[in-house]
Order: sequence, then structure tokens, then C-alpha cells
Amino acid sequence: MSKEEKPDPLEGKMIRDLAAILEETGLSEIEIEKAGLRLRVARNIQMVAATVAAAPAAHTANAPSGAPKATDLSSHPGLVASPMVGTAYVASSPGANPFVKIGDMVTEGQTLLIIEAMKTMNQIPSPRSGRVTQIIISDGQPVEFGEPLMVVE
Amino acid sequence: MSKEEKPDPLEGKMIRDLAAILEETGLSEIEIEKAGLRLRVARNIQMVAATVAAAPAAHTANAPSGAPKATDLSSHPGLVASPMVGTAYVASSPGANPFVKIGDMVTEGQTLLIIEAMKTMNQIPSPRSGRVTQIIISDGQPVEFGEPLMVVE
Amino acid sequence: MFDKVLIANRGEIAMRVNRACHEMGIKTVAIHSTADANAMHVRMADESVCVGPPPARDSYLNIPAIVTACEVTGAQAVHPGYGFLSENARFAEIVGEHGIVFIGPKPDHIRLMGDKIEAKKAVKRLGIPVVPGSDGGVTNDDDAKRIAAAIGYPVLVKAAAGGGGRGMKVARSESELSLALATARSEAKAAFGDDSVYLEKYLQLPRHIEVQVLADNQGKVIHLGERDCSLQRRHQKVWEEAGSPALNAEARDKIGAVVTNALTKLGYLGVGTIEFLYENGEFYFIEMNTRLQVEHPVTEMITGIDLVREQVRVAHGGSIGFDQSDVTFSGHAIECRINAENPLTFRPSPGLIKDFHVPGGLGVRVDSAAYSGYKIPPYYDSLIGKLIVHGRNRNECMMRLRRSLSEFVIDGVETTIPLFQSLVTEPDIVNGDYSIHWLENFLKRKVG
Amino acid sequence: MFDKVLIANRGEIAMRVNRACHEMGIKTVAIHSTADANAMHVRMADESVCVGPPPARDSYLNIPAIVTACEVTGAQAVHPGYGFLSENARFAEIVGEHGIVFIGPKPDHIRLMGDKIEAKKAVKRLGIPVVPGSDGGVTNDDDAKRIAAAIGYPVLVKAAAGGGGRGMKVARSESELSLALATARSEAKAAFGDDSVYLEKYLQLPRHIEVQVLADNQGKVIHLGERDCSLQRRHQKVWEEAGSPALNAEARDKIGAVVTNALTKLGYLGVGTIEFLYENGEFYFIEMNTRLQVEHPVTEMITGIDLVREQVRVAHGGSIGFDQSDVTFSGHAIECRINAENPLTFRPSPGLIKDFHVPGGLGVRVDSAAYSGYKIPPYYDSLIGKLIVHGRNRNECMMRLRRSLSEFVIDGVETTIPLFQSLVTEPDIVNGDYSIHWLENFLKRKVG
Repeated sequence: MSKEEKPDPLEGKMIRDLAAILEETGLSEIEIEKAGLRLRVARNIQMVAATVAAAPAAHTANAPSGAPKATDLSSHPGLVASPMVGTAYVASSPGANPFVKIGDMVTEGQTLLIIEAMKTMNQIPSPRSGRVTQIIISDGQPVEFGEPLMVVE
Repeated sequence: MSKEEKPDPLEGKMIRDLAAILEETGLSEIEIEKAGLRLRVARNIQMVAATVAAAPAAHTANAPSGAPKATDLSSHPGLVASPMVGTAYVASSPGANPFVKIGDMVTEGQTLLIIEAMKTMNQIPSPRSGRVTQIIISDGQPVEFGEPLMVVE
Repeated sequence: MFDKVLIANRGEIAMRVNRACHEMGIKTVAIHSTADANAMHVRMADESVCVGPPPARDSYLNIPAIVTACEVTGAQAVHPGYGFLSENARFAEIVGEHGIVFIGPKPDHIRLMGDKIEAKKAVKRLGIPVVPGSDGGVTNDDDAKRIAAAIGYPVLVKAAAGGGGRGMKVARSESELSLALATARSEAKAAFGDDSVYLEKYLQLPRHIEVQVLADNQGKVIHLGERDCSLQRRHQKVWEEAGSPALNAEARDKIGAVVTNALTKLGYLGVGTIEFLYENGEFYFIEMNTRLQVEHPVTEMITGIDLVREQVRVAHGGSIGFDQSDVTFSGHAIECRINAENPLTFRPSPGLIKDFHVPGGLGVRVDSAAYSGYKIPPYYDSLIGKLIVHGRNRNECMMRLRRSLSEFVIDGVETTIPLFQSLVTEPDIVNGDYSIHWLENFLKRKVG
Repeated sequence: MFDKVLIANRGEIAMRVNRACHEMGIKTVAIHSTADANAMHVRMADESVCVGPPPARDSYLNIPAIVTACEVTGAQAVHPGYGFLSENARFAEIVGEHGIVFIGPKPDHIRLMGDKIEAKKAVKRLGIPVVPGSDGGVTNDDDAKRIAAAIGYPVLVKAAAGGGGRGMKVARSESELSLALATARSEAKAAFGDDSVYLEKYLQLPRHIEVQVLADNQGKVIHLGERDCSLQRRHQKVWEEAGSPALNAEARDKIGAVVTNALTKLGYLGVGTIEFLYENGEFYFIEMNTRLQVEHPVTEMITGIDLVREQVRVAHGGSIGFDQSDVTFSGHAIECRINAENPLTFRPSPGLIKDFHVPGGLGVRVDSAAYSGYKIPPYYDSLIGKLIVHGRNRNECMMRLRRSLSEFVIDGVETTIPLFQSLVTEPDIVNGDYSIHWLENFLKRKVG
């Protein structure tokens, strides 16, 4: 479910040129200001093992939501992926305690969260027993089919 | 200066399919007859080191004449290539003896053949002294710029 | 106008709708299965939602997922394309119940036209010609002769309980009728234990001609002329033309008036197509398609009217901004469906498209969601794209089609391009002289 | 009709001519330099001849090689495209002397229009408006006032011996004229040692508007309306429209009639373009191009007329098969020249095109000789292709252009696509409100 704010194409061009210089020189940051335009380009060299999805050849308008996320969890053995499109809720009602928190031990079949689809609240059970090590979604967030929700391992 | 007679596309398809089977099975020949159509496809397995030009990706209508010929002489050190577009003649007049024959020794500057362009007869001198080992063109043949004419080595 | 439309489809038609929406300033939401995460229709939309795994029943036919995708993205309307949920009346209803506009006809009309028997009865009442017949069993030869004379020979004698060609006899004149009746009755008795038969006009070499209509919710119905889709293989259209080589302006206006009158009476909304068999100057209703059709571009090419734009406009409640008299037909257009199939056996050929290069220049249009490096998934239809060519007359169009086909490069999968390269040189095709049986016969001659 | 035509050009225009010939059933011969052996125009032709090494003077400008290529292949006519030998009167003559038809105007007319001073005199005699001026030196202020009043203010006082802007002064009213004359005279005297000056109308924010004509050898001359090519950078057109946002039907008909009358008197043959500056409702002749132009497709899109087909037909001696009253202008078209250049600095960017994916759908045309894997050689111009978009009105056309640009993918080299993506959102461009200075000013603002 990706949206994009499109920058002015000429500025986009300039940003990409600067990014290339950044890459080439090994700098972590370039800032430039001219003719009413200020641009700052930075690269977080510390980021470890972050998968930056290569732009597909014909990509222009929209990053495919199926492309790997910044941190690709799709092959994580403890992944709980969304079985449906809908809106994720971490608690049974607004203000109530969340079903699970990071660090909780859960048993197979225990409700991890709720996904609302077509006015129906669907309880999403844990596919296995184990510890909740990551909660990826936030309360009220729309999710698509296959989207990573939590990690239980 | 390539021309192409285009076969019926469906037959072209069939030929290519048969060629693939030939390749796959290592056979040297396949003949098939059905519904008023007879097709024979053969592959000369004895042909040594013949460079078959790979079809360019977007090729459809015309084999580019710049593509390598069946035997690629373009990098032969003894090559005499045509310096112009025109019609090649191996003798000074019809019926006369040819300027050179295979096996002849020639000296640098000696006329090898004539190329007619715009009603003008252009004598083509040998670029080096040596022996004529190949005469590629035939009398009265149109040649393009860069086309192999002879080998003198 | 809508701010955001969800496109409940994939492939070239999702691209087509996306293009129309963007040209209207409407934001788009693509849906996709996990198999289509890298598809062009996903890349080109403003937003995308993965609605399920590869099988269509779990993704592109998954009504709850699609309705939820509308809700979570805030899409105000859904365009169903063709196929999938486009003629699912229940889907149209559910969408409407959720306050989302279905870009298509009213659910009742989808349902009516989906029932082939009811549809035939309904359009007959509305004045659309259907195949004439005895309207029930014929019990004696004198009745049969009277009815056959009214229908016109040849007539088909069909077992009422029939099927699969059994109990079917053709009578080409009154002298053949008694024998045909007797034979059909005895075959029917033997095959089905019931000797009742009925009569129907027998069409020998009909063409498939269909009329495109567009209707708004203020009672205006416009027709946009006909398309000739006679070149079919196993009831799948492969080549479509506008106009038909068999119709002139007078015949076009006449059937167009019949159709628009009928749909005005019906109160139809949106785009739709009435399909006919056409023989000896007469039209016979087959069915009505209550959606955009694959072959709609040939109509766009000769009328200059963007059918998807109009479809979205009338779905939003807008009125058609022109009258029947403003619709002009300019030149000729042909569409070839380029499928990932063996051009002789039509065996599907999914897989990686290594090189994809489309023809260009004057009068050439390609509608496709393919690109170099695209992997055609095995789960859906085999349509790679549509080559649509326009010329000032049919001859110019054919010449342009021929040169366009010679420029089209699709490497890595088998395609039907070689079939079309054969067709453009066939004298019958060049002359526009073909019926719905022509292509099957041609393929029999070619493949044996 | 000709059996075989040699195309003495390369790139997209060679493709364009090849397409037209093939659609007419004419065989084609491509010529190419060694650098272009794998070029698309070579692949698409029926035959090809390598005429020389990469430098254009030795290949595409090599008259003996090209004439010989016609002779050895048996081509009966030669199409010069644009650029290269297209406006070389001597080439047209030599071709004719060899019994080969030059697909273009008569050599005398090419020569006349190639001499800018003679051309201006000639068209003025033929009734085409030119920039009004004093037609010679002005020696006293009273004469100057009288002439300036006749021309209309503002007027430009120019040194007769001038150049580079020196000795040029603008007078916006009669009160400024004496000072302008004095200043120009003294500057001219100082710079050139000659104080004679002359007067010319000063155009402040003119548009570049040109009229397309087509003439046969039976004395019929037709105009196909105008193109607005005001968006230029260093006198290079980058964006062209038909019709001009500044003209209405009445103004179009009026200038069209002036131009066709003039060319009828001249006895012109073939296609040609009269270029004008346009300001405050008046046209001022710049020059005549005696050839097909890069931007001819926008005219084809709104008239439905294939200009190259007509060009070949009239070169063969055929008459134009329609009258001026048959020419109708339908909708609006825009062309963007997609160059292999940095979109800010316009530095050429030859090299390998790794991925080439063109936009498709209704109203979109791409004229290009590029493909995925094509290596743009550094020897020739930087034009990769032309994106031409048609809509029923200018707004639809602009929206379609916007979405088409978002679909266009050219990977591996820099292109001017980002420039056009900026332009389609600029209010002045959206409103059609620009002069020949607009683009340069825009680029100054962008780049600083």
C-alpha cells in the first residue's frame, strides 16, 4: 500500500545525480544550495544489511508493494503474515490492553491481533507457540495479503 | 546488400521448431510431409568453425548487412576491403584477362580490380605486396563500403 | 468526479483503466495477487494492495478482499475491467451496499443478461431481432410447413430435449422438410426418449457483428457503430474490425437505432455490447455483454471517443456530452490479440519475455502490460497485448497492420504473431470475406 | 508507383519513411555507415547498403556513394528525410541527372529558399508578410519618424554593418526615436566605422508558428494548418503543437490562404513549411523549409493525413487526392523530442540503452529507431525518439501527455524526459501562454 509524493522531475534528477556522487566518493552527506533551491543528500553508511530494493527496470510511478520492505522478513521462520486485506487492531477495543506485547510467550491458536475486513472482526491466531519478538504493525494500520504482522519464534 | 524472401510465417514457425528438434537430437536431417506441405530441414554437422551470426534481438525483416558474413574476414590481416560502394569488375573489359588470379604474387599499388561508381571506373590498388590467397567477389558484383574483396598476404 | 478509483483487474485492461483514470486526474488503486507483485498495472497505479495468493478465486475474484481494499484505501468507485467480477451482479450489489460506486451497469441488468434464456426473451420484447423459430414444439407436418415458410429456408429441425447435435436436421426447402422432421423425430426418440421437435432458422455462414452502446442515467443511449469479430477459434475472438466489411452506413444506422431504442426502454446504464449473428442482411441476437470488451479499442479508433473515460463519467452520474448525430466514423481499425500461445496449436506459453519491442508510428496503438523482463504467470489468461491499427480505409489499415506485425518483437515465449502474419496475406481476409467458420477451416488446412 | 525507394537517412526519420513505403507496397533500401550496421532502420528495410565510415561527410553526406547505392540496388527514387542532404539542391540535381526521382521539391526552389536574403525577397513578392522595415538606410530623423509610424512601435534601429547586438537600439515610441537613432549611429560608427542604420519592427514576445503545405505537379497546393514550435532552446525546437494555442480557425484559414496562394504562384512541389514569427495577430516570415520536418507528426495526428505517403505520391507525379475543403482539423496534438541529453545542461549522452519501454494506449504515438540494447553512436544527433500525443482538445492532450511521460522508460542514457515532466505541470504551458523566449527563461530559473 505504497503512495508517493512526486518531487519536481528536474529536482529528482539532481537528487539522483548527487546520490551517485555520494556513492562514488564514499561521502555520507552532500548539501547544495542554489537559485532558490536547497538540497541535502545523505546516506546512512551505518545501516547494516538493509535491503534496498533495486528499482525494477520499468518502474516509474509506484513502488510495488510486493517488493521487499526495508527489512525483508518474508522468509523469516517466525513470521506471522496477514491472511487477508483489512485493518489491523492490536487490542479488542480502543484503550484496552493489547492482545500481546513484545517478549510475551504465546501458545498456538492464541489471538495475536484482530483484522477488520468488511465490518467483520477476524481474530488472527498465533500459528505456533513461542515468544513474540517483533510487532511490525501498529494499531489501526491497513494491511494487505501477505504483509508481515508479527514475529513469533 | 541483403535481400530476404519471406516464408509464410506459420511455416517459418514450423521450420524453426524442426530446427530446434534437430539441434536437440543431434540428427542431421528431418523430412516431414503433411497436408500438402513438405518440409525438409538439414544441418551440416561437418561445417567447421562457420560463424552463424546470432539473430539480433529485434531483428525481424532484414539481416543487417553489417553482420558478420558466413566466414568472417573482417579481422583478417590480409583483407582488402572495398573503399566505396559500387560494382566490382575483375578485368579491365569484358572477356579480358583478370587483373589477378588466386596464387598470383602482387606488389603494393598494383591494380587488383576496378569498382565502378557513378560511371567512373576506380582502380583498386593492392595495399601491400604479397600473394593473392582469396578472391571473394565475382565479376560484376555490387559491393558496399567495407565489404571484403580479396585477401593478399 | 471521483478522487480515487480501485481497479479490480490485472493485465492490459488494468493498464487501460489506469490510463483513463490518470488522464482524468483520478488517483488509482491497483489490486494484485502475490504472483503479480511486479506487474506493470501495479507499478503504474498510485497505490496498490495485495489481495491474495495466485489463484484468481482467492485474489481477483475475492470479493471481501476487494471491497476491503476499497475501504482501506478510500477508493470511491471500483472498475471491474472485463472477465473476473465484471459481470457478477452480486459483486456490483455488495460494492453498492458499501457505498462504493460500481463502474458498470445496474445489477439487475447484469443479472438479466447473464441468463441467456431470459435475455433472449427480454431483448425480443424490446424489439431486438432474435433467431426466428417455432417458439415451442411442432407436432404435425402442416404446421411445420407453415412455420418454416414464415421463417424462411433453410430451417433447422431440433430435438426439444436435444444436445450435442443429435436429433438435428437441416431442411433446405419444403421438399426436404417432411423427411427432416421424420428423421429428427426418430433420432430424438431414440436418443432422448422424447420425439418432440421445434424449428429454427438455420444460419450457414454467419458473421459475428456486435454493436457498442453507451448510456447515461438521464435516459440518453448512444451507439458507437459495430465491430466484426467473426474471426474466432473455439468461440474465442482473435481479430476484430470496426467497421464490419459487410455493413454499410445505412445498415449500421438501422441496427444502431434498433439497439439504442431497446436499451432506452430498458433504462440501461454504462457501456454494453449487443452481439449478433449476421447473415444475408439480417441480424440475430446472440447475447449482451454488460461490460467493457477486449475489442473496445477498434471502436475508439474510428470514433475518437475514449470509452473508458465515458464509462467512468456516466458511472459518476455525468451525462453523455454528445448526441448520436455527433458520432462520426472515420477510417477503419483492426485489433489483433497477441497471445502467449503456440500459433498453430494454441498451447499456452507462459514464461519470461526476454525482449519486448512494440511497433510505432502513425495509426498504431498497443495496449499491453508486458515489458522486457516480465514473466507471464501461468495462473491467468494468455493475452500479452493488443495491436490496434487505424487507417483511412480498410486497405490502408491492412497494409499498416502488415508492417506493424513485422516490427513487433516478443522474444522468450511463443506468440500468435505468426498467425496474424499469415492472415494479412490471405485473400479472403484481404477482401473481408469471412464468416465465423473461416478461421477454424483455415487452421484445419494449415495444421491438417 | 515506385517499386523501390532508397532512404538516404538514419534514425527515426528513416524508420518513418520505411513505414510509409512498406504501407504503400514499396520495397526499401537503407543506407548506413559502419557505425549503424545494427541500427533499426537497417533491420527494417528490405535491403541495405553500407555507404561509408562513421563520419556523416563520408557516409550520409557522401553523394557519390548514395547515388551508386541507388544504381546498384535499382532504387527508382531517393527520400532524403530531414537534415543531411535533404536541402542540398546539388544532390537533388545529381540524383535527377542519374534518372532517379528526388522525393522533394525542385532543385531551384531548394536553392532559392536556402539563400535567406533571396528567400525573403521572393516570398515578399509572392505576398507573404515579412518583418516590416525601412528597406535600406535611414539618413534623417524626419524620414525615420515617418517610417517608424508606418511600421508601428516598438521599432529596432539597427546598424547596417552591424552584428552581435552592437549598434542595436529599441525605440518604444516616437519620443524615444531620436535618441535611439543617435545612439545607434554613434555605436555603429565606433564599432564598424559606418554610421548608416535602418529600421525594423521590433518583436518582443513572438511565437514561432509555421504552416505545413503540400503541393502536386498539377498546380494544386493545400495547407494542413499550423504548428506552434515556440518552445525552443538555442533555436532547437523541443516541443511542438498543432494547432497553436494562439490561433483560431479564422486566423488559420487566413494565413493558410496567403501561403497556398504564394506557393501556387511559385509552382512549388512536395511538402514544405513556411516558418513565421507571430505577435499581436500578425505573421512575419522567418524562412521556408523545403523538406519534411521533425515535427510533421503533430499535423498528421490532427488531419489524419500521412504526410510521407503524400510526399511520395506527388514525387511520383500523382495528384493530391483531396481538396482544401476536405482537410479537417480534429483535436490537438503535442510532440516532445526525447533526446539523449542531460535534461538540465543538454550535454549529449550517447551510449547503451539498457531498457527501452514506450508508452501505449489511446492517442499515443512513438516514432523512434531505438530499442533495448541499442547503442546510440556519438557521431550523429541525439534524438532518441518522438513522443506524439493526440487528444480531443488541448486539455485532454496535456493530460495524456503527462501520463505517457510517466510510462516512458529509457534506461542507460540521460534523456530529456524529466524536462517534459516539469513542463507539463507549468501553468504557462498548461495555459498555452508562451513565446520563443519562454523556455530559455524557464531553464535559467531552474539551473540558475
